[in-house]
Amino acid sequence: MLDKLARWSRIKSPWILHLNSGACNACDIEIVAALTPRFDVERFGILLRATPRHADVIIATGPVTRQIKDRIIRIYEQTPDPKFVIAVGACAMAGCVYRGAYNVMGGLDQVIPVDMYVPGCPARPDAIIDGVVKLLGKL
Amino acid sequence: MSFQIPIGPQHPALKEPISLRMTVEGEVITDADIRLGYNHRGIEKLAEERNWIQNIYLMERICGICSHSHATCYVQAVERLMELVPPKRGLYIRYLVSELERVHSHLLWLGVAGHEAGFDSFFMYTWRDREIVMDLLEMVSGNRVHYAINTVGGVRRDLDEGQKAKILEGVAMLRKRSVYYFKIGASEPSFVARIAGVGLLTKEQAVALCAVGPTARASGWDRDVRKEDPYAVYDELEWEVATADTCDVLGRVVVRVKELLQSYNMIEQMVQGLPAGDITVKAPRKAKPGETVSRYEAPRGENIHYIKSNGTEKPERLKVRAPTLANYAATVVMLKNGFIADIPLIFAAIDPCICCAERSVTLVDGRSGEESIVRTSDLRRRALARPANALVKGKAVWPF
Amino acid sequence: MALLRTLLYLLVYPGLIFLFVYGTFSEWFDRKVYARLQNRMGPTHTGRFGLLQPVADFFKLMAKEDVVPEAADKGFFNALPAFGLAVVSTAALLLPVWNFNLANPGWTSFSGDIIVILYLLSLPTLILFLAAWSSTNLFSTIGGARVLTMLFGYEVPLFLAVLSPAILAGSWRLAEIAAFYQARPVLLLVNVLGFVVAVIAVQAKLERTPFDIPDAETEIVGGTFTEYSGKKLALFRLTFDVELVVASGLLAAVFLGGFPGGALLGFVFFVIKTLFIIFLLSLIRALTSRIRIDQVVSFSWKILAPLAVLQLLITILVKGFLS
Amino acid sequence: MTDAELIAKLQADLGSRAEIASPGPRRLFLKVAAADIVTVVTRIRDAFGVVFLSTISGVDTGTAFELLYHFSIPEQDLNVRTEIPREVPRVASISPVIPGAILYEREIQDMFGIVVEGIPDGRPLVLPDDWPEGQFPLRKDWKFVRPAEVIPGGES
Repeated sequence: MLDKLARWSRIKSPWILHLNSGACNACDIEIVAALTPRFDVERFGILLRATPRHADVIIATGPVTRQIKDRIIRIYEQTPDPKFVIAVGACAMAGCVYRGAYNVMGGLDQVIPVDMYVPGCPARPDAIIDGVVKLLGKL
Repeated sequence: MSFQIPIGPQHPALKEPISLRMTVEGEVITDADIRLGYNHRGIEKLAEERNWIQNIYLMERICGICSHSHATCYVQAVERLMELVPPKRGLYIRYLVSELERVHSHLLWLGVAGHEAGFDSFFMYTWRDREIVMDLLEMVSGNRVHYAINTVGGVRRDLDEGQKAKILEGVAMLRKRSVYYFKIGASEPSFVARIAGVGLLTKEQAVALCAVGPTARASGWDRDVRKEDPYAVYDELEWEVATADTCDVLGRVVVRVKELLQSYNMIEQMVQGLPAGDITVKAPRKAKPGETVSRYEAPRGENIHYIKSNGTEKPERLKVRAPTLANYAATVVMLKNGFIADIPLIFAAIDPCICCAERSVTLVDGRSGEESIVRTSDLRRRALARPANALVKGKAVWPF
Repeated sequence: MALLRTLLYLLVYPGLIFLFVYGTFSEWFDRKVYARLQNRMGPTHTGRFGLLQPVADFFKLMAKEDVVPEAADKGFFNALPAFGLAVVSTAALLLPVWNFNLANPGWTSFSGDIIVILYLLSLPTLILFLAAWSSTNLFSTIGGARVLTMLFGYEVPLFLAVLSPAILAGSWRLAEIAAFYQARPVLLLVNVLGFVVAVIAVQAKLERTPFDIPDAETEIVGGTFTEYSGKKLALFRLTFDVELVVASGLLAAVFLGGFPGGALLGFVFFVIKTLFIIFLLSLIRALTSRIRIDQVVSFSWKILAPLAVLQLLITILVKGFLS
Repeated sequence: MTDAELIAKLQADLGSRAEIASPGPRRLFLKVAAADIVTVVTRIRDAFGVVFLSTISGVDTGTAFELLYHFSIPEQDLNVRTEIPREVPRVASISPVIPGAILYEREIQDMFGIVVEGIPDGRPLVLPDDWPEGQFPLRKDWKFVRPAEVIPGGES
């Protein structure tokens, strides 16, 4: 019963933390665009939170630069359980055009565990919402 | 009591990773330091390993907001190296997309400025209108963000009559709405109180610190590459450089609003005067040995690409200078003696595009204390140099 | 029987359960109004019209891991959220929500309860400051300092504004003040100025835009709540929801003539009047941008406080004229 | 001022210290010796009002490092070029003359390993903190070997 309630509330209220790990901004503006009137993710109870302590879902973009690697691990650890990670965009999946550059790790899954990948360069807001919804469907 | 607050590298006011370290006394900033490097990907090295066409797509991905700027600047340079003259129609479409991009970027910035000031309604309204221009861009280029419309020697997609009509319609709608919202934004006292007189940068400082774009123009310095170094179509259009003389964040808002209105005019002129003909010429695979400097007025300021070719399919050296980098020195000056509450506003006012600035570069470093993101060799020297850096609460756990 | 009745009052209506339910409802109402004013839909898919959204948020936070930072003062850090909720719930008991017998007051209605409720509403602010301070995060510390600075700004205008209707009514008991204005509704117009001042001050007390300075996310991340997670954050959010209800209930009781007409009609009046005030608060939130901390203080002392004093003068003049 | 006029004036002013070429409209390339760089920059700033430094590009030609100081004035782009031998990569700082130059000089230091002498604040900056000493990514003889990637959920 309690488990059911917890699962229901978790599906209905995913708070997200936006994390840029060295992306080119394109995915980031599309994530922000998803908050705005046309897409309005608050319909699904999704709120953008400022600190990892409040977040349930980390939405990360970018190919992960060497400099930010430690920060990402730290933010991941600061997020209380249960937490989920969505890698948005081709960079966060595998590095995209930056694959092979000396300063990138080439994908978010090289650093922290990832639950869901949203492809696209950049991923459209519709695709990002779809990604979050699919992730919640997994629960 | 002075202590230091870190802003970033992950901070809600900054959508991109950067670290600002502020020394504050109470609520007043006494010193500011910027540390980049979180977004350094090494694009200049990568560019040396790719051919001329592949590099267009790499250049687009320097930055998602001004992707067309970098691609256009690069393509201009390559065309000059290959001695190609793109057809007029192709150029018109290329710079039409440029101006549409400027509209999208400035609307985005206005929204972000509202958000930084806690005026979320303004943010929501400008971003709703931004969707109109995003739709136009998607219609013209087939993509919302990375347009991929440039190619060496012209553009890749043509415009038909229906699309032209839609662009005119969209621009008319945008102009009406922009004017209305800016009237509201300008008459909302709490918003104006937040941005007037904040982040002062005099004209002398702007010149000395090599500021560019709207930041320089808001200090009354009428520098615009489109006028100074008129490339392609800009000498055929009627427009003027937007400036303001208040030297503060309000002035930067005003400059951007004026530029929006100018861009609407330019878009209309370009659509109406679109010449007939081809949109592209065939480009060779190799460029002749040589070098060139290409300049382009991106939404954030002057964009410079220096390309050196050695006669092969790949560039010998590709150097990118994005406008944001040029504005950092000015930002540090603007931040001093401001309030904590003004940090995001001032920083946002240069419209920082960190991914642009950092395709290879970094500057002033700012971390200290127990968080060693500086090199250890450097730590000791800095510890000696600035003994006042100690934190008030040594045990503090930073969330970021 | 009396014991059962008291327990019922305490736990069900107008006590804890009602408060929590109504608190979450008012959060939903606030979010929905805010979203509609911004051209958005707001919560839609959680329950009917998204009504269950705050409930879902609450339960989700309750089910989450609870992180206590190592450097934090653990005792304070853990106790404060529950303490804050207790304080605002106590304040709620003093609201004249159900029908009071004026001649024979119960223990929740006494002469001077308006002062007590004002002080009880000040306590969450102090608790917030302590919570911020004990989490020893730099952003929280700055947030905490801002909380206190703001308290210094809005508290005096709020007190002056809320007390002037009481002076006109000649009573320090909420139920009596409400009854006074129910008998002479025209006199409510005398307090319009005070009402405006009080609404703005309450907006500041609840730390909502343009006064959301202590947790301004673009400046100092999560502000006071930066280190709070899980259950404690849930309790803090609930505290704010209840405080919203209590503060709007207080304004409704003092400025809008209370909740006449017995338990049922009184309840309807309570909902309508508090929702009206919450609507006003949401309107302010949507239409303004965040101001700076120095601007808050100067605004409070240069504009709000003189207006409140003016209200006091008007009240005294009217009172003299009436007698 | 047209390109030809500016070239003539510059040539008259700087004399044998600079070789001037103009490969395209509004683009001027000045070649000066590394030892003269500060003198020439000071001179063009004072006499021609060239205050705006766009950036400094470094090029590794294989035998030497080439530095290009891109200045812009309203009508032209002025690019001052200088060559530094690979064996002794040293150049004087122009930051005292042009304050905005400091960022670009730091970049040059990190990416090419060229020592900029007299730089007011020469902390190493471009690269991540765990970057090994003595590695300069934009040198042509520097090659990046990509480490093996982790396959999430897979072996290794």
